[in-house]
Amino acid sequence: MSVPISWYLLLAAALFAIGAIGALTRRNGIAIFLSIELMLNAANLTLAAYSRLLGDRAGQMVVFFVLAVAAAEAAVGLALFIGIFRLRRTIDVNRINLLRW
Amino acid sequence: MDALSLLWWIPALPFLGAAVNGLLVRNGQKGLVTFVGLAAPGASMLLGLTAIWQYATGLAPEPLRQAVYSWTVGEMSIDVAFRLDPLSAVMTFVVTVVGFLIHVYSVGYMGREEGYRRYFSFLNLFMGAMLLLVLGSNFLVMFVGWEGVGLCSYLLIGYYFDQEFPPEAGKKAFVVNRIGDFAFLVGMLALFASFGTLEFGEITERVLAAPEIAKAPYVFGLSLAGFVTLCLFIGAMGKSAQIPLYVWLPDAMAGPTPVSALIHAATMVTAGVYMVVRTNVLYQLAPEISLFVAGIGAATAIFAATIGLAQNDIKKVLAYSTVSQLGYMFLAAGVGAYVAAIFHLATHAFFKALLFLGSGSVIHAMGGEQDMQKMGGLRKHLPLTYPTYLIATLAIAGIPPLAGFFSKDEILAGAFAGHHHLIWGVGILTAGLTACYMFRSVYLTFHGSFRGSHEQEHHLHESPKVMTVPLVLLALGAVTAGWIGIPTGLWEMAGFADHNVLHHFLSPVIATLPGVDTGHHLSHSTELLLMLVSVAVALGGWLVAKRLWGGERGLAADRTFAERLPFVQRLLANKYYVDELYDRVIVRPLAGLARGCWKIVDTLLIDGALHVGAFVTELTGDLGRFSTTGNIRNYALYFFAGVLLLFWWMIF
Amino acid sequence: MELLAFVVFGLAALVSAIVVVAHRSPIHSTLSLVVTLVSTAALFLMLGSPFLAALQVLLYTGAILVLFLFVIMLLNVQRERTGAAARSPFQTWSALIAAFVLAGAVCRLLWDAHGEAVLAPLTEDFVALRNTASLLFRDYLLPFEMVGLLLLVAVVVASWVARRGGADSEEESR
Amino acid sequence: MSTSFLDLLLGDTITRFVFFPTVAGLPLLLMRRAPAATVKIYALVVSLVELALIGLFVVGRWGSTGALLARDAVLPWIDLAPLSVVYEVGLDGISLPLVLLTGLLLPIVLLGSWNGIDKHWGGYAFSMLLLTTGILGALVALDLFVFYVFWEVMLIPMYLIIGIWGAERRIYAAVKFFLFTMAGSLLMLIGILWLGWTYGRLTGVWSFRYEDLLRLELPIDQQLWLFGAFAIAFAIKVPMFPVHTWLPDAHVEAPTGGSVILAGILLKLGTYGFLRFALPLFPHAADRLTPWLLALALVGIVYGALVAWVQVDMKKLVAYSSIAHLGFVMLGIMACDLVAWQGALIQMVNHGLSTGALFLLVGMLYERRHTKKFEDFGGLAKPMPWFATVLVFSTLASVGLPALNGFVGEFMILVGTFKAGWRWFAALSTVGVVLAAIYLLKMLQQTIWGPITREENESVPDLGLREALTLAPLCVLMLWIGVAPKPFLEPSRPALAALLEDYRSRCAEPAPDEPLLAPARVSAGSPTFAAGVVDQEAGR
Amino acid sequence: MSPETLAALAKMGLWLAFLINVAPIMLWVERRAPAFMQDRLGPNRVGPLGFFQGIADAAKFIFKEDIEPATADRGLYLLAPVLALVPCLTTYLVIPFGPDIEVAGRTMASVVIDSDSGIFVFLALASLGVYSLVLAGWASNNKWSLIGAIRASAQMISYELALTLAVVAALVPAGSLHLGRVVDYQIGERLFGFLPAWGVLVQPIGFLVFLVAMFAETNRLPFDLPEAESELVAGYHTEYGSIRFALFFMGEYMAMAVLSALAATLYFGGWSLPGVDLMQLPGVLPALVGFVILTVKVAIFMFLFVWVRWTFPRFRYDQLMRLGWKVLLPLALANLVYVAALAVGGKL
Repeated sequence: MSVPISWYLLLAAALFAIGAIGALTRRNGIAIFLSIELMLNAANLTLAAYSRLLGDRAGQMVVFFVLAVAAAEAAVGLALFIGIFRLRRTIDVNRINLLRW
Repeated sequence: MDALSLLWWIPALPFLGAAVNGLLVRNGQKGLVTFVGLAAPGASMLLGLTAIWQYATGLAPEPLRQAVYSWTVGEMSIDVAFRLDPLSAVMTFVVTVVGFLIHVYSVGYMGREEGYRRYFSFLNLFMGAMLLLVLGSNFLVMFVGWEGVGLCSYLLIGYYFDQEFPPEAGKKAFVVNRIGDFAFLVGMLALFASFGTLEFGEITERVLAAPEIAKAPYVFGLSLAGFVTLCLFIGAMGKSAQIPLYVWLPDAMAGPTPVSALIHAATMVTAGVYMVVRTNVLYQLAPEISLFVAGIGAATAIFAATIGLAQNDIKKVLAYSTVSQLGYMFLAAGVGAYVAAIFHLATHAFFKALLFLGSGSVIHAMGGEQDMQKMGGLRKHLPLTYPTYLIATLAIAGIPPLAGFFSKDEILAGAFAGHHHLIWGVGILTAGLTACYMFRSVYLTFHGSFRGSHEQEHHLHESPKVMTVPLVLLALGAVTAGWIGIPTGLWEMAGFADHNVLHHFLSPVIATLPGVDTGHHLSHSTELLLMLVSVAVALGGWLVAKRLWGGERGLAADRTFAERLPFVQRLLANKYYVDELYDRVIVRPLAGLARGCWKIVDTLLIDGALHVGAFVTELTGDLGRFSTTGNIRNYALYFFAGVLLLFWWMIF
Repeated sequence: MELLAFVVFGLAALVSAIVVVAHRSPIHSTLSLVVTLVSTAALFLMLGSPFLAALQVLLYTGAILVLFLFVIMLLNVQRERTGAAARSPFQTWSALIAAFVLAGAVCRLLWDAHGEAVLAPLTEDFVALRNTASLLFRDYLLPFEMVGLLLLVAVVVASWVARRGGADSEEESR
Repeated sequence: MSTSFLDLLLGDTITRFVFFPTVAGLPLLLMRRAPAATVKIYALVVSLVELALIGLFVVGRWGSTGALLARDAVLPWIDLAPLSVVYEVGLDGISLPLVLLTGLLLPIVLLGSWNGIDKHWGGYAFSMLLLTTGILGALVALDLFVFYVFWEVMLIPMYLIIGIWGAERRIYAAVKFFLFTMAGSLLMLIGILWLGWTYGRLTGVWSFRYEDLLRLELPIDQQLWLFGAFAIAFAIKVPMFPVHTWLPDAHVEAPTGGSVILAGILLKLGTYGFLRFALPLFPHAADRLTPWLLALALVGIVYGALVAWVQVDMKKLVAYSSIAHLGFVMLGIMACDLVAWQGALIQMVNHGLSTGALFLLVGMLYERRHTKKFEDFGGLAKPMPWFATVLVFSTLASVGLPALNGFVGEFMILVGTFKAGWRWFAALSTVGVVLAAIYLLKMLQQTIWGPITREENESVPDLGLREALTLAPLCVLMLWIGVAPKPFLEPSRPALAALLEDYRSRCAEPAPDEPLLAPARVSAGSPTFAAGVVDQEAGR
Repeated sequence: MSPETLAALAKMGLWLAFLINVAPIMLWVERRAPAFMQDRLGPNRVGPLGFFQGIADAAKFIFKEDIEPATADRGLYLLAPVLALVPCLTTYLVIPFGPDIEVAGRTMASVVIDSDSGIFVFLALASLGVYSLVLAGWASNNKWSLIGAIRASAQMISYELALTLAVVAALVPAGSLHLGRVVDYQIGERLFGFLPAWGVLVQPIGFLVFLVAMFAETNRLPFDLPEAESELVAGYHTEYGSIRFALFFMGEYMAMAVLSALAATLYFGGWSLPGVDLMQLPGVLPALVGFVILTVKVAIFMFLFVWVRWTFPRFRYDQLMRLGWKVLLPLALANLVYVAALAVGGKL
């Protein structure tokens, strides 16, 4: 039995919302990062699903690029966390408010 | 030698001398300095005398105008031009002769000064500027000279710049003069705007051709002539130290004494008189202003004379005497006796210069002491200075047949003839006062016994030749200068042809306007009576002085006066507190206003508004700053909220 | 069969996603994310994109998340503290509400748009790796190269930012 | 054959001397390790070459044509239909004196900064050279867009000069300067764009060319707004009364060279702007607002003088005196009389010379004593006779003593103003003459006269050879202009006369209700750049 | 069950039978070979030449007491050894072991997953191998373990790049991600007309990079930093014992075997031998013979592993990283460029 396309999309939306909640509520920088990855992933899923629905592989291409960008982002982001950790001995975002007014 | 085509060299030579001394010669080369410093005005004097001779003997067209070059272009085309006519000839004569003599005197007087070179440079510069003033063919050149002499006055008053007071006095002189200059400038503007030219000749011609233009109402209910003459007279007030702008002149005595003689007695201060006479055609068209001039002159004359009575500084006495005499000249010009004004100017130049140089000699002998209270009995020590000083005193007091008598008498006659009896009265009173305070100075200085320290007494000595020779020459002038203007009445009464040389010589420059009453027609008997009255008053003044200060009396009269009328004495000694008045009424409020402008308008209002603006900006930023919690999660929330809004907007 | 697979992987993805967000230990979160990603990879496979599926596992789980783990262990990140001071109820609740609103709105929209629509069967053409490859290296060559450049830059930047010692970091630490 | 910018840059053109300083100054930025003397000499040589370039260019064309001296070939710059901006520069009698003054002051400023600037000399010199390009460009621009660009180019180097090489509160002063000027120039930019747009609406093609925009006949309300925008921009630069407060701060904090250029030339751009742009472009508005601007000028004269009087800082005194002097210039410009305009133009130059000299002297004193406060001076004429001489000389020129340059300008301005019917303004502004004497003599009084009150002042060294060389040309010019101003007045007369004639004739006609495009008038369409003058092609 | 499923199960069975035995055999080899090298006996009591020593050890592992550290993260602690087996028990699925064969009238590939993205899948699954190490190290809550885990993750990610790039280069001549095609290419082509077009001959540099990266990926000496006994006791598996340790042990050897199989496939003609045409054989024989050939090649690699282990000393950590990033990666890239140039130039 085939699965309706909207199920994929709804699943993606749910994942996105979960990711969003995580990104907004977690204090651990890396956890926030993970949540963002989750959101990206949800978006990827949506793209793949529409790609499938429309029979157009352009969506897959976008997913590919999202993955690549995610890799870059992870590299830079984690490097930043290492740097911040060296500086502040924590990556709790509540306590690395370096740009606080 | 055709001196007339070399006219412009007359002012140029002293300028050259000033430049050479100022820029090329070094401090140590005293001989060279002396040579240049004397050669320049000397050559200028020779040139000037030659030119005057050639002019007076009719070798030149009259009046002579020599344009050197064009100063500006276009609508306002003004030439740098010189003019030789009777008036400027008289002035040139006075300036060059008296000036040269004072230069010579200075060699002795200033011989040991450190700033010898500077002094001569400035003095030459002054000569140049003064000659520019008197020889200028238009108001612009005259104004250049006018300001130039002001500058030299400033520099020379402040010659002893390393002391506190002299530069201060120089500044005061310059600033007060500037106040007058401002009016002068406005007058010039009005003239130029109305006539399109600043040439004396052209203006006179046009006014004579169409007096109604000058009489037309201009501003403040004044006619054009009225406005212009008022402005010019205010200028003259500044330069010639008339009430209310006379305050700088007594202070100007801070300069070296020859400077006082040359600038603040003989020449520069008379520039105002010269200008009034120069523009007599306009004054004649503005009788109300003329009367004003006469009134100011009379008031200044008596006012200064009263102050002079109570001064103890010998130079101060002479300074107030100068103010007083200048008042006399304006009195003359105001009542229409222009020739008398110039006459008095010329004679005054000689005897006042002589007085100053004499006092300089005294000061020289006293080692710099100027206080008459410390002098006395000097005639023994200064055998040449005393007689010359006495001659000058007699001259200024109006004792015939010395110079002052004739000129002063002509002024008083003019006032009386113009039915200005009150002014005549003031004049005659002033004459008495003049004789009184001048003889007071003579008695206090030369008579009685010496009141100074022993050291001073020990050093008392007559001045060197280089100083005394000019004194003698000037004394000669003080005696004889009046003879060129022996009144027509006297000649006639004596049955001679009218040999009032000056009168005839100057008459071309005194405009005769139709409908303006210039009739100074006194009967010979009245004239004689007036003469006798004035001589009597002068002698009276002398006698009073002799009674009070003569012989060994010394300062007793002053002390008595101070005890009897302490208030009046203080008032006179403090010059009626005018300086203090000006300070309180004008200077301080103005400074307060300035400070207010700075601190309140600039700093508080304008910058304050600016800073308020900046503060509001900063405050906004400060408030907005709190949104940057530095907490990434908050930013994420804002971001997310934004996404939601965007989402909302896109969908609905 | 497909439905079963979807339910299995979808549920796995959801549950693990919740664990990612909810678990206090970053290690567990990361590992849960591995599960989510692998499940998603499976869903990619079902959506006819083995390429993406493989890439997802290779890149995400094989590289990125290992990097995460590496960093977590390197920094020895502990469980989040739970103290009153650390809590920010406003942030939490508004996040929750916003997320739910968003999810609800999106779900509603998607459902309205597609409903029970069923997909056309997969074609060989769509799945073929060769076609994907030609698309990537022909039509999307420029973006591909740009991404390559981006990664290079990212590597350089990352190594610069995380390097030990430098003059700048000393400055910052002051 | 079309001319390229490079052709202009290399040929015997205006463009060459406009851009030469910046191009030649670029190596200065690279000479960071070079010995200081090398850098200084190089910069000085560049400035002298620049002076020679300007001189040769002007001498080659002196009097050859009536109103216009030269104009470079017009180059298209931004060509995005319907927008069209051209690069067009020309030199005429109005800009000529200021161009020459700029060329003259540049080497003087560099020489005057020889020891006073103790850090990044190369950068300082480059800023000066870049500033020169901006100034010259703004002076010769014949396209309003180009003008605006150069106008802004002036801003940044000056900002840096104050902000980097200034005194203690330099940042405050630099920011104040920047904000004031920027605020004004943005208004002007809007005005320029509006003009270009209006022109585009009437013809279909936007244009910012001066000649084109002069043909615009705008309704009075638009004119008032636009004139306001331009006038505020220029008034800030001048600076006129209520917007002047940046100037004292900028001057006090700026290094000597910065002050000299700022007072000497930068301020003149404001008055130049009035004369060149604000009045000819919006004659009716200018005519209507004349009394107000005259009043502001008058207030500036008196106010600047009064405030200068009570200053305790020598440099601030000179700065406030600038406000008063520029007030005279504004008075002359707004009087709209040929004599007044000539006077205003020569007064701009005069002020550049005398105030430039004063700032240099203050700077020299500051180098020796590290203070500018009056209370620290007094009696300096004794140890420094030459310094005192030059100071007195410059001060007198500034006071407006006849036979020195200041008088010429003031007198002509006053005569023109009086003649044009603004008697009261002229009469009252002479108060400024009196006050000038008061505050400037106060300055002399407190610095060089009187007894020496501080021990340090006993042995202050007198002017050195370099300093004398810096001041000598200024003094010579001050005297020359004062004694014989005619050669300095002559070149600008035809240009000013044409401008005035055009202005008057346009004022005589009522303003239209709708924007109109007047036909290009032979003499009036571009008053100063009269037809019949052949473009000076890039020399090839 | 469908025939496809049956066939797949059969093929997986074949592989599993091989892989299960790798560990005990290697246990023996790892003892006998060094003993031989060091001129001593080694284990020789259990069975002929001590051959059953491996089985004995296995039994010992199974029956030993299962110890858990009290502070361990229990779930992960238990999960880690299991994960160790996941990559090696999945990656073999895409390695071909013989030519296509005909069974019951159907053509069947001698590979479990006959996919276009074969190597892709291999790499994807192999990349998961690091998790077991990392989790083991973390979950043990022991600093030696943790450091080992950190080292493992960094090391494996670093060398995965070089490995992948070498693999990509190796795929270029065949122009396919399907490993079967790669083998086909090596059989079908000849270099200079007589040499088999084995990868090792076409791109020796690539092979070298692959070989080194393979050692690093499997944490074998000289790259066994994660378990460096002289520094970290036993690295990530310090806290593991009995069957759990055995699982790590097995996983390591299986990974070695699978990677060796991949190396053989990419660079040494896979299941083929030059001059031997397996297609001549009937039935399923080509696949079986091919499997044997592959096994032999794997065995040679395995011996190489042992050989190297006892020959080279351990790298220092910074040397390891430098080697990976500054030597291998550029080499791999250069190799890729070189191969790509060959391909573009039509020389392949």
